[in-house]
Amino acid sequence: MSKKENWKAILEGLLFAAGDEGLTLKSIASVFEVSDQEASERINQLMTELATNQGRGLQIIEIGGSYQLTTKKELADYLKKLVEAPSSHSLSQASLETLAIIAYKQPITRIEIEEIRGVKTERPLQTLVAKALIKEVGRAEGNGRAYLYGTTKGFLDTFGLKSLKELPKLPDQGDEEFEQTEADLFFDTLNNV
Amino acid sequence: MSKKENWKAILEGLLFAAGDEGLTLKSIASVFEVSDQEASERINQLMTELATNQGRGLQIIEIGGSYQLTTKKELADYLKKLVEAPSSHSLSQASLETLAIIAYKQPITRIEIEEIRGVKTERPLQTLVAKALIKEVGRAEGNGRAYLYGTTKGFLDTFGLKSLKELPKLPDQGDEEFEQTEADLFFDTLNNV
Amino acid sequence: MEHYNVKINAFEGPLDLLLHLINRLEIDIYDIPVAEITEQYLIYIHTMQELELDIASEYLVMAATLLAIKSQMLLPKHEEDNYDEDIDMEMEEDPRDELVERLIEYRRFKEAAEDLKELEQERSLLYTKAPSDLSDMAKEMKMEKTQVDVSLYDMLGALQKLLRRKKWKEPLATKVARQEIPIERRIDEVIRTLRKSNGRKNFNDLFTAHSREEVVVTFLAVLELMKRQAVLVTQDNNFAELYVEVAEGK
Repeated sequence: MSKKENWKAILEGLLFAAGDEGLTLKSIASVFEVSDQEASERINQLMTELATNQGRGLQIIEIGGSYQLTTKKELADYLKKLVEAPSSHSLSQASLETLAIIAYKQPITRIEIEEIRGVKTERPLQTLVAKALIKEVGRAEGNGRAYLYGTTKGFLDTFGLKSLKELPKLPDQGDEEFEQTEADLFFDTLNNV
Repeated sequence: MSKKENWKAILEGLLFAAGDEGLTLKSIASVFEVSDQEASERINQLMTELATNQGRGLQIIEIGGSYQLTTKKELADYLKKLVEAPSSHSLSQASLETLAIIAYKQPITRIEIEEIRGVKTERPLQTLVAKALIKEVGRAEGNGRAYLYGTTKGFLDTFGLKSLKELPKLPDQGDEEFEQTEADLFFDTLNNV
Repeated sequence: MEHYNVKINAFEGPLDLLLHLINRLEIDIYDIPVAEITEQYLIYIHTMQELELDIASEYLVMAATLLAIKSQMLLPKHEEDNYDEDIDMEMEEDPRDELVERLIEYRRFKEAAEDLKELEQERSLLYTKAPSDLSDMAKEMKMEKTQVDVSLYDMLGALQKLLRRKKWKEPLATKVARQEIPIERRIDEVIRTLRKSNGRKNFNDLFTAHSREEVVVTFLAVLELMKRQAVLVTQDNNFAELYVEVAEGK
């Protein structure tokens, strides 16, 4: 096969072989001996083609800077018939809350997380580390030098995120906040009369 | 997706998810709710299409009555390049998986590791032994007297562990479930007060 | 006690419990009637105590906090100050402020956790495959003992990937999978299987199916057969193989 003409076929094969380990732009570029820029254009072109072609059951997703082939979500119903659900259960509420705080406030210490949740959080932290969703990313300044936690690439993979920038926007302080400010403004004005 | 119109996409997804296990005619027939004869015609049609389409890097092969998706032979050179391409880790995912299983389940035989991973594991074992992360620690009882593998001191050094006890505890789902039940019981009781 | 007809999941702590009460009582979070919410909160705590459940200390700390706020609210406002109205108006702190702030902050992350849960569910609809074994392709890989540049997290990550990968089940039991397998049917099958091999079979060999359900039902079937004394289970010594035999005359 020629690298030039059949790059789509080659790229498909590479992605297939890489499986859920995924392919980085760098490795794609190195196999094709092209620039990262060119590699990125190719993968994006194939990504679009697969996504729009109704006759194809596979798609490419980008996770934390690497690309992997997965089945399209419309196929889930058919696949469920043949494939057992993964053995690891989904996360408990405590773990999800802890993870949400870490995701949005990283790097963050255990104490800071506990202040927000209002409860001890050792267990969820252990679970999340063991599930490779978070890791220690350093030590806080100051006394105690507590561990700081941050999310991992496994976190991005579990939630299907390209990068942390793709996290859903953190809900506002509350809908009523606007009213509140308006009210404050009103009273401020009143006070200055 | 409709079973009738998009059967090719669905079949592709099924084959992909089946991986090395392959897909039997019976499974295909039952997912599509068609006869074995019809299932056979479909898989053969897709097989021919993939084989003749130069833009595709995958093919369907039949082994012992089951069908699997593999990369086309012509891609071998590129896959070789991929294997040799510098990866971000000095250990492949296969090696890391194998190492994790040994770390948590030692002493363990190759066969047992392969049962967990679902794939051949000779090569990762060789790599790990060569890198002095694991070693043979004895022989299993029973027929075959297979080698048992365990981690080395080098393993502890590499991961900055004082002892194996410092390995993060894997989440014990049993515990979490228990807590849940107790709490539910509490609130159920509360609801009936 | 009034109707707790909502099926409540376990609370994640005192803040979670308070949010629940605020929702249930349809209270404005910015203007919490402290007396009412404290009373409700204490009802929960007392019930927990009556049920002799371990109450995390955080719940008790919060109870104390609520009581403190309640009493502060009851105090007449700045009795003796020679007040400078403008400043006082603004400086005046509502004793509830800190709690409200914490509740709102906590609520944001509780909602964010919901978002994550949805993302997780969506992601779980996508199926992946294990990396292909390309080891034959590799030249003699650097087998020397080089410094390995991986972290514990890389290893845990690989393990989680392995665990997350969906397990292929074959042969499939499409629609049957969700159905319960009747024990009686399995009992007949076990007897038939035993008869086919001269009435005696290795216990493990009775478990031919892959699905957890079938394993459980088979196990229950054997237990039931033992109870009915339709089969004998024998073992030569500890840890030896178990054999299941059709009982004489059955």
